[in-house]
Amino acid sequence: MFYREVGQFKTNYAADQAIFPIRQDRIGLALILLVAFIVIPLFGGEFLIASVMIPFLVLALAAIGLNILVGYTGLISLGAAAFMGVGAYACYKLSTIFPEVNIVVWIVASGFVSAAVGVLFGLPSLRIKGFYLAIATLAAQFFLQWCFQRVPWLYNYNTSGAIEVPTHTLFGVPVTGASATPVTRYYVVLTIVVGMTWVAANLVHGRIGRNWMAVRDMDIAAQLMGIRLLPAKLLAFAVSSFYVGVAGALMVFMWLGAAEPEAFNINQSFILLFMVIIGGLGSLIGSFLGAALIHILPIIVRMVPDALGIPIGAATVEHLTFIITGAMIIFFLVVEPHGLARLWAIAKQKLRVWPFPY
Amino acid sequence: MLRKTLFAMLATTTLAAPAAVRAEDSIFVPLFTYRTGAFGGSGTPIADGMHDYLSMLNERDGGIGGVKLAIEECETGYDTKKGLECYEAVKPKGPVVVNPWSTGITLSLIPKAAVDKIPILSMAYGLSASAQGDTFPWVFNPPDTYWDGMSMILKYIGAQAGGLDKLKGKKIGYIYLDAGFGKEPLPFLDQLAKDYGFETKLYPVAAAEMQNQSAQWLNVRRDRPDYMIMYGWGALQPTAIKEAVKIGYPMEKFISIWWPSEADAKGAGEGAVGFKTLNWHAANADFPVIKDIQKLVVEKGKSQSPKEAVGTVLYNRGVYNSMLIAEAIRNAQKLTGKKAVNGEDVRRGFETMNVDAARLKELGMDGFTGAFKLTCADHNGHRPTFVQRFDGTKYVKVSDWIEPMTDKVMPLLEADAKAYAEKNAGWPKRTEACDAK
Amino acid sequence: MSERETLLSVSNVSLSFGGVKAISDVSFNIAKGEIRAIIGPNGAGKTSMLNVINGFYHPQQGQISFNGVMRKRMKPYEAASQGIARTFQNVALFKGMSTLDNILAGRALKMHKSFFWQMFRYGPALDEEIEHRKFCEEIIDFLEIEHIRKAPVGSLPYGLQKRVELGRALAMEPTLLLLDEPMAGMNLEEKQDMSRFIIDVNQHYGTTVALIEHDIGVVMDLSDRIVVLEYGHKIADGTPDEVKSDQKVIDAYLGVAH
Amino acid sequence: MMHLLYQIFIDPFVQMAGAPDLLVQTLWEGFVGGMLYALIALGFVLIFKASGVFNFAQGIMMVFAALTMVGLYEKGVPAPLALLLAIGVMYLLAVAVERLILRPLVNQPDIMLFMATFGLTYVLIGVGELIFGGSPKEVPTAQLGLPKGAYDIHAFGGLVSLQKIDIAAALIASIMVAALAVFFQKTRIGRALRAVADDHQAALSVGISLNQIWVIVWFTAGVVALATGIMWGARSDVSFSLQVIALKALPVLILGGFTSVPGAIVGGLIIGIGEKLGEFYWGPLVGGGIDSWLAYAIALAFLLFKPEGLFGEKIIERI
Repeated sequence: MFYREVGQFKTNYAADQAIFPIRQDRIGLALILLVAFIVIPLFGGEFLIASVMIPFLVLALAAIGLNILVGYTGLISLGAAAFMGVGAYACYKLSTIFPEVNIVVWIVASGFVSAAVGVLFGLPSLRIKGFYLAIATLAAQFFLQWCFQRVPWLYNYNTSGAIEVPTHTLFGVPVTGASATPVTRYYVVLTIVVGMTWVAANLVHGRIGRNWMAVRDMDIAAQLMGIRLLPAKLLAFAVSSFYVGVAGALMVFMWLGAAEPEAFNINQSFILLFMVIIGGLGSLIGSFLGAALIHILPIIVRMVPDALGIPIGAATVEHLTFIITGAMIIFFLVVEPHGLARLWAIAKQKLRVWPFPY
Repeated sequence: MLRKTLFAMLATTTLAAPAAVRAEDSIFVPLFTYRTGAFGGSGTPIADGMHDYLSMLNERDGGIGGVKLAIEECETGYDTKKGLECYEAVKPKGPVVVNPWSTGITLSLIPKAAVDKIPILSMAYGLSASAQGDTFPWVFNPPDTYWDGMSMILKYIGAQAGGLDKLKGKKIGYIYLDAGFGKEPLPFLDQLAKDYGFETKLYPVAAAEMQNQSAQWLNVRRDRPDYMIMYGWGALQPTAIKEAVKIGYPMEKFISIWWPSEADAKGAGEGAVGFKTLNWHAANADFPVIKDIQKLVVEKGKSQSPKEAVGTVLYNRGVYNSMLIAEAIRNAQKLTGKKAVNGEDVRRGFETMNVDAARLKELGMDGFTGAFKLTCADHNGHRPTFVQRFDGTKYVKVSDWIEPMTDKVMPLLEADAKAYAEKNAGWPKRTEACDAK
Repeated sequence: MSERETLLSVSNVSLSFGGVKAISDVSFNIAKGEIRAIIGPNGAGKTSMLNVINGFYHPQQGQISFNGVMRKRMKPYEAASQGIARTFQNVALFKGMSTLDNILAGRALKMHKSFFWQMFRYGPALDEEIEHRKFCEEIIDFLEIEHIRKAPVGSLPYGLQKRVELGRALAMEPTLLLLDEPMAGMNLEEKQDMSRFIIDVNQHYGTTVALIEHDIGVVMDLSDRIVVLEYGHKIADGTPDEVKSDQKVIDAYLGVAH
Repeated sequence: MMHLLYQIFIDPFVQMAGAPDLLVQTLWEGFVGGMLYALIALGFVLIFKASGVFNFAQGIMMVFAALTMVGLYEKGVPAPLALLLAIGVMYLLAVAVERLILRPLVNQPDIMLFMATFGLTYVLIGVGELIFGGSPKEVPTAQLGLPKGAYDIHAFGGLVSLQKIDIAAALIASIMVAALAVFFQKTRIGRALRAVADDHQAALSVGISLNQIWVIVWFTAGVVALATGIMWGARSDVSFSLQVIALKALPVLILGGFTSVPGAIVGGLIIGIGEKLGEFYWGPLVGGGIDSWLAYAIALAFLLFKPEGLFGEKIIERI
């Protein structure tokens, strides 16, 4: 009824090669952006913006990065959090060495450092395949975390051993540090995330994305199409680490405000992998859905007893959150093994033919 | 459409979260706790102690100054991200103080405190430099910093060896959690090593390897340090004690900062007898205040704590922490004449805190801990501590009160506070007035 | 046929895995513009031969020259860039992608616009994308698969998958097209369609075709020349008529013991 | 520069020769640690062989099993009975996993099953903490009949101290491995298991119930997990942070190949001994604490030379 492409004729390939060829999708996207850019900052409470939306966007960006590697190129990674750390530490170093340069520039630039480290740890991927590759990323995870702990230069010899975020301004408005309002930080995060998502969408829908997916689906055939495996995989490592690194810089500068190396531990890596798989491998929208489910579901679970006035201890709620999150993961896998993105696609398909069942 | 439901979900969270209205007839005290996660073992008794003391005040006195305390626990799991979420969740309810109970969370909150006007109490943890009230008017970390702790351990070792000058040529081993907390004393230790001519041996333990320390202790066996100092947390501590027993390290020469509990030492059995830690409060239940808690809270089933845990080291640590909160609130009421005080008032309450012997007696804490006083400049107190020795079931005080080497600690604190303000460009100058009496 | 120029020649190639000999001392050539068939019983080394030709396996002995260039070892993507394309015995499509994307993936070597433009899908990158889409649409028209253009290939019936795979190979505009059992598992009608496509490709685009096929009838009708392998050895080489009357071939196919 | 090279390439060996008792002690510690890693990996291999599941939950199963046993003991159940009950709980867990995870997800790609075991990990953490609390628990070693104390051997120019509990751990690990080998080779169920490992379809066609096999395999892995948890718990404590150590089984597995029982043992020993030697002799050069990543680096180095693991089957790519 509302979601129907009948009557939308494409008269040229340009229109049909667009990323959103269907009009309703474009309208939906515009609506979402409208809500994200205007409605939420206007009407959202501080908790929604600071503790729900900013973390959600940051995690979604990291999930997109990881999805490029795991979902689009089929290379498993258990070390994503360490690359978030590389981004965060790079941004910290760059912004203290050159404090006069705008912080947003450094946040984005820190992605390049992360990309370089990603390529380095991606090199074994030529020889090592499948789950075996997980070991290279695990080595990265533990080694990099050790470096954050052990190389005092990285944290500017702070006695606390942590990196702390001073106030930086953008056009005179503080964007980091405690005096930056959540709304300002939200706008910076949102703008970067939307921009980078757009770029990711362009990449995966074009030649580069097709090459990655070809490597993922059938690497032998891809080689015989003239796709060189190592450059394709390394490019995936680089782009993926870039995204994850920027997400890491955003996490520390826009969300946490200070970070110890523990913020980039193995659990964080696993959680990112959750998001990607639950959301849907090889789907950008899935990365958002996965981040939403994994980050927001526990928040809601924690609020339910409070809202219903049931007196439960904070720890019990936490235990229940673990159980429910775990059960939901299994439940979603059983219901739709291809992730939330596939559920979304099925829902769209149903809408397209509604009210008829087929 | 899933996207829409998502936003519907988000909308509900906004509505549900900040019940921004604060009742005028109560004072909101959130307690950040961690009963879960890798450090849950240490976190649980602390959480119980904090909670039970405040509940006891509600039961016995009807709160503080006639105003009930609204106590709310928020579970952080010792995770910075969850801690920040807790902070954002409690902020709209007007907390008068937050206790992050994690160095990571504390570091994230320090810059926010001045902006949100919520004082931070990080009792003997967090950022040592925050003891400097001139730089950090909103942060309080009594009664000692980790540097104070290190200086007192060394003083004790010196006394054992027959004077600090006898440390010359000795080897002192330092086993620590390879995180900010464990690394913080390193520059101080270096300096002391230079001053007194002893040699240090470092044994870092990564958080992920807490229960896998045999390599570190093999190194200890090789290096044969004359004394061992430990800055550990969670499962690091019992494992270290067991490994020390295993290699036959003389327990009497193994001294820890104030975090190990009875349970940490018990696991190693007889071998752990002689293990020592610093402490600044009693580790038993023989005080009126603890009796009140037992009578009014624990025995009425209003506590999550097992009965036998009341009076243990970490439980009492929690009680001490809550006593600080309560005293700050009471001071704030006195200063402002208001009943329902807010964060700004409580900050002033902390700065004017003066718990002398008489006050301790009133509190039912006579002999529980030493008198102390905070000022606008000194948010720590740098109080003396004593050494307690594990006798197989409990800790027994074995030394007199040991004063920290304030002369050596203060310059470092000052320099560090200055460095913090410099590195965090635009760090606000103190504008808060001082209520010095 | 002999007046035609040789496109590829295989000389004295031997290949073994561990101790097992897959190909022993085989030589033959493929002339420009012909349809060349490789036949033989199961396990005769036919697929291994194709793998050697496009660089996926490296023979222990022997040489291969393509377009007059000798080579001993080369990487599969180098073979691809020299103009060798192929299809696979067990369809090796990119299962997670649509028909159109699979065929576009075949254009990988022809698309060069930089990462920078790709990021914004603008300017040269977009022009390129549309230009190649046009090219792929021609292939789609040619193979009569317009209706499944946007369908994920994993869900297509086998016969169509084979066709898409052919399309993907054609997208490379190959000089030499290797087809590994293009008609396996097809019904008569599908086989006829596929044969028609192969002949059309050969005649319209002038593409040289080398194919492996079990259906002797189809092979005899399609091909200009045939190589017969058995247990890794070449036992016959010639026109369909010559091969048909060769005693060794008859023995091999009827299973007469040597 | 020369000094650095000396410190890396010569000094450690001088130390080894200079104090052979410490070397032997280090090797022993590595051996015991390696055995325990191998046991964790073994539980994993069992499951991977029979159901093709990359069981991420093996680590938490170890914690959960040991926690159940110790938790029951603390609640007043006699230790041997608590042990039996814990075994019973692992059986129930195996049945639940088969019903709720494996059956509905059969024939899904490996990564989905891998993810499902992530979900299982979360559920087990939540349930475990909810019932038994988050505090570390002590293993009642005496009540379980495990020995205490140490044998001090004066040899190698010094003292080598072998903890009895470590000897017991090594013995129990060897017995379990031997028992599993007999189980696989000699019993009907064992043969069925191998059949399933080789080919699901073939196993089905000769009338072996996959569901039953899965339950047995998960149960066996659960028992192995229980043993590992108790042994490791006796060395430190049973707590949730043990789960992180279980990650060390990953390099072991990767080194040994996912499907090889001897691979798990050899891999475990290489990793265990390698990381102890590395930390003890080379760690001090960079300030120590390198055992957090050394195991992964060792496995990575091996993999670069043998990409399919030491005992994995050589992959011949076909098209």
